[in-house]
Amino acid sequence: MFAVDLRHYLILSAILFVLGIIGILSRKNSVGILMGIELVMNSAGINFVAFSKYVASDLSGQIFALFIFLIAASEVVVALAIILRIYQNKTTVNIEDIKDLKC
Amino acid sequence: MSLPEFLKELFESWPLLGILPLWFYSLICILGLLFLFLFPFAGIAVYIERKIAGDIQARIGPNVVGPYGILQWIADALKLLLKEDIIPALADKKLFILSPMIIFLSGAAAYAVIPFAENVILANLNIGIFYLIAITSMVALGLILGGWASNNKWSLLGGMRAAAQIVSFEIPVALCILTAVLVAGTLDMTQIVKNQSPYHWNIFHNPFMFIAAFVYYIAALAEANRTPFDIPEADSELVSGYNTEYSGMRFAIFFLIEYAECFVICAVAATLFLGGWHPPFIDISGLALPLRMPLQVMVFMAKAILLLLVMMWIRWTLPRYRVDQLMKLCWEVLVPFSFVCLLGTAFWMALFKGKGVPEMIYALLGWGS
Amino acid sequence: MYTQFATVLIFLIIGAGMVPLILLVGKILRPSNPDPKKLTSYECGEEPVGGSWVQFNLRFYVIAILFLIFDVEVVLMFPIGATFRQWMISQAGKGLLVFAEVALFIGILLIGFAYAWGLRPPAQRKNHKPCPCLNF
Amino acid sequence: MTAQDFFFYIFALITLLPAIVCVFHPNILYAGLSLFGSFFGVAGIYILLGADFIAATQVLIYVGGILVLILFAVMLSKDIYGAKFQDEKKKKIMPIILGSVLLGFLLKFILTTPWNMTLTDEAPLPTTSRLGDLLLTDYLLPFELASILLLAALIGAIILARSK
Repeated sequence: MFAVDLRHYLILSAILFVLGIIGILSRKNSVGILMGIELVMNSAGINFVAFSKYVASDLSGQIFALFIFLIAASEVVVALAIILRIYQNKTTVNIEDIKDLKC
Repeated sequence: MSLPEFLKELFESWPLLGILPLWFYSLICILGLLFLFLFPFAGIAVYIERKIAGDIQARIGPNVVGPYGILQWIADALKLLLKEDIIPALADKKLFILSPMIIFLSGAAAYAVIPFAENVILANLNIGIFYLIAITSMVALGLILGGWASNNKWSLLGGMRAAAQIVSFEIPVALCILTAVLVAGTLDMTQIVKNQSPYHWNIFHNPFMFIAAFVYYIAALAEANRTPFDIPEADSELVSGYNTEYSGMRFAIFFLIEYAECFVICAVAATLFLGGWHPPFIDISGLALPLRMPLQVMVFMAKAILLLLVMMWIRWTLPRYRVDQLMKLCWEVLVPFSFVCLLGTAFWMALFKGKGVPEMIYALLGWGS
Repeated sequence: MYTQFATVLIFLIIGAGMVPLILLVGKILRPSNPDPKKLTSYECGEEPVGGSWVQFNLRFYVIAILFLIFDVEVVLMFPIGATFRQWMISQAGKGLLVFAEVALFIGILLIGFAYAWGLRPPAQRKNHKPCPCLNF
Repeated sequence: MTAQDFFFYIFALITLLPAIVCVFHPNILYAGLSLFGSFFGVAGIYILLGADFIAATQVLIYVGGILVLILFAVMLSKDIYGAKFQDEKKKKIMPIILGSVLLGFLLKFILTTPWNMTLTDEAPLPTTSRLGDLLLTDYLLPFELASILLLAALIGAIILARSK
């Protein structure tokens, strides 16, 4: 049971993924939601690298992890720009108050 | 081979020391590096800096404690140790304590990959120089926390400015290191130095590398918040910026890390551009190991300390930059220059199939060294 | 590989443990008589005015954006930097092709950098020339 | 119970405990800070998986870049009159239930499907130069598209963030 193999890494990333989802659903502050998204991205990264080591022993998994960093960085940059732009107009980052589009 | 492995092999045959595990040797090496090299070096560097400052300003530096003031730094350390350590009431206690830890960690952990000599490197990582960039990028985090936690308008603005400065000067540093890696071909620090030789230093490999060395030195100077780029601690404006509220031993840690980081910059510059432990035009690789390694350490330290003296010389001669001049310098001068050097080096390597100017000259002259 | 990273791990643990150790030594040796006057935040002697969580504009944020984008670019370039020399020395013929790939990657990002550089705030285009993309 | 397994459990704890703090802590600044610990745990996991370059990238991009950005955003978006960071109490029961149901499904799939694992125990080889070869040959198109994505993100973010 203790010998660590692929399943242990998958369980770890599954827990991290679920924590990220809970973070996204339970946060009212939009920057907090972004932190939840980062946790989800990290869990996907762990999965890719774990598969790269245990299943296909070439490095394609690690290349995908590299591209996950790329996507996570550009996503955070744009998302935070939007959040700060909203903050400038409505001085709040609370997602409950940002419902102008709602009819 | 890293220092702990070298020591383990050395003491393998000894009766008592033979059974010690490898991590014990690395523990000893780390403690030795911290207590025998990092702390005394920071103290001596402070003393040398104050002596040089005195000399440049035509006055005598500290000369009261001990002959010629040599023990001045011990007196300073004790004074800071005995000073009261105030945590402001409104300050955020947890962050106030956490921020020096992060800064100290990122400053000290960079020493793990500095190649002092052939086998004298603490951790012979295959991603040596990239690990160093990753670890030193954590300082910005510590500064923001330090500025934010001490609940003081000056330290907050100082922390923000320092983080913005460090963050923006990290791009030229990373690009210039990338240029050096293009030429060196590996990320492993000892391998980078081994690829160079007494007759072929990376700085002369091609003209773009020559420019990249200077761009690296300037950008790294700014990243360590050294004058003429020390806006955050500008005494006149921001009352020493983010470490306004820190006093006593906590302030000493910020002080210690500034000098530790300065040495890391000089050591990396010496390794990447000035041929690590290879003396200029003198081939010492023929000597026996016990004689060759101390010599190599001396050569490496000579180069690093020479660069450090230049850094101190710059500090006491050049005036300070304004914030927008500083950002303009970074984003309008250093980053374009480092991009040009990167593309230029890549083109040079593609054109001459990786050979540098020295090799071509030696080929012309028929030395073939 | 694991032994080297074990040394790095020990270094990180000792580094993290060193600061509390130094502060503990300091706490034992030094006097500690906190009085309210000392604990107010330092404002060159005057009474501290208002909280310090002052709000400031976005110019620091634009710097952080530029940093993160170019940081990712540098990260993608490092593996290529590590093998560039092998490519140049071994397949002599394809050297320029590899250089073209790298130049394309960097060139596209230089367009973004040129955009960030050419960003003049409309109001002060003529006289005061702040650093354009960061309009300090 | 080799050293690797021992370190796996340590790094798993270093990853999960701060992640739990980040999800449930009312103060947004401490939540951001606990991400710092969780990213280091993930970097340790990458090292255990033999991906040394990815671990250093994780520290460089997440801790040195994204976390700095998040902390900037947290500090910039604070209410003006010195109000603390209190996140209003939003009842967290529903997300936790949903999360545990999702976790149950995931664990069932993980434990039941027969993974054809190749358990190799020789020391992992350095990966940086092999990554570079792959990027230049097999994954050239994604590599070139990456710069276009970065360009789009850069210009989009600057247009949004540049205060008129």
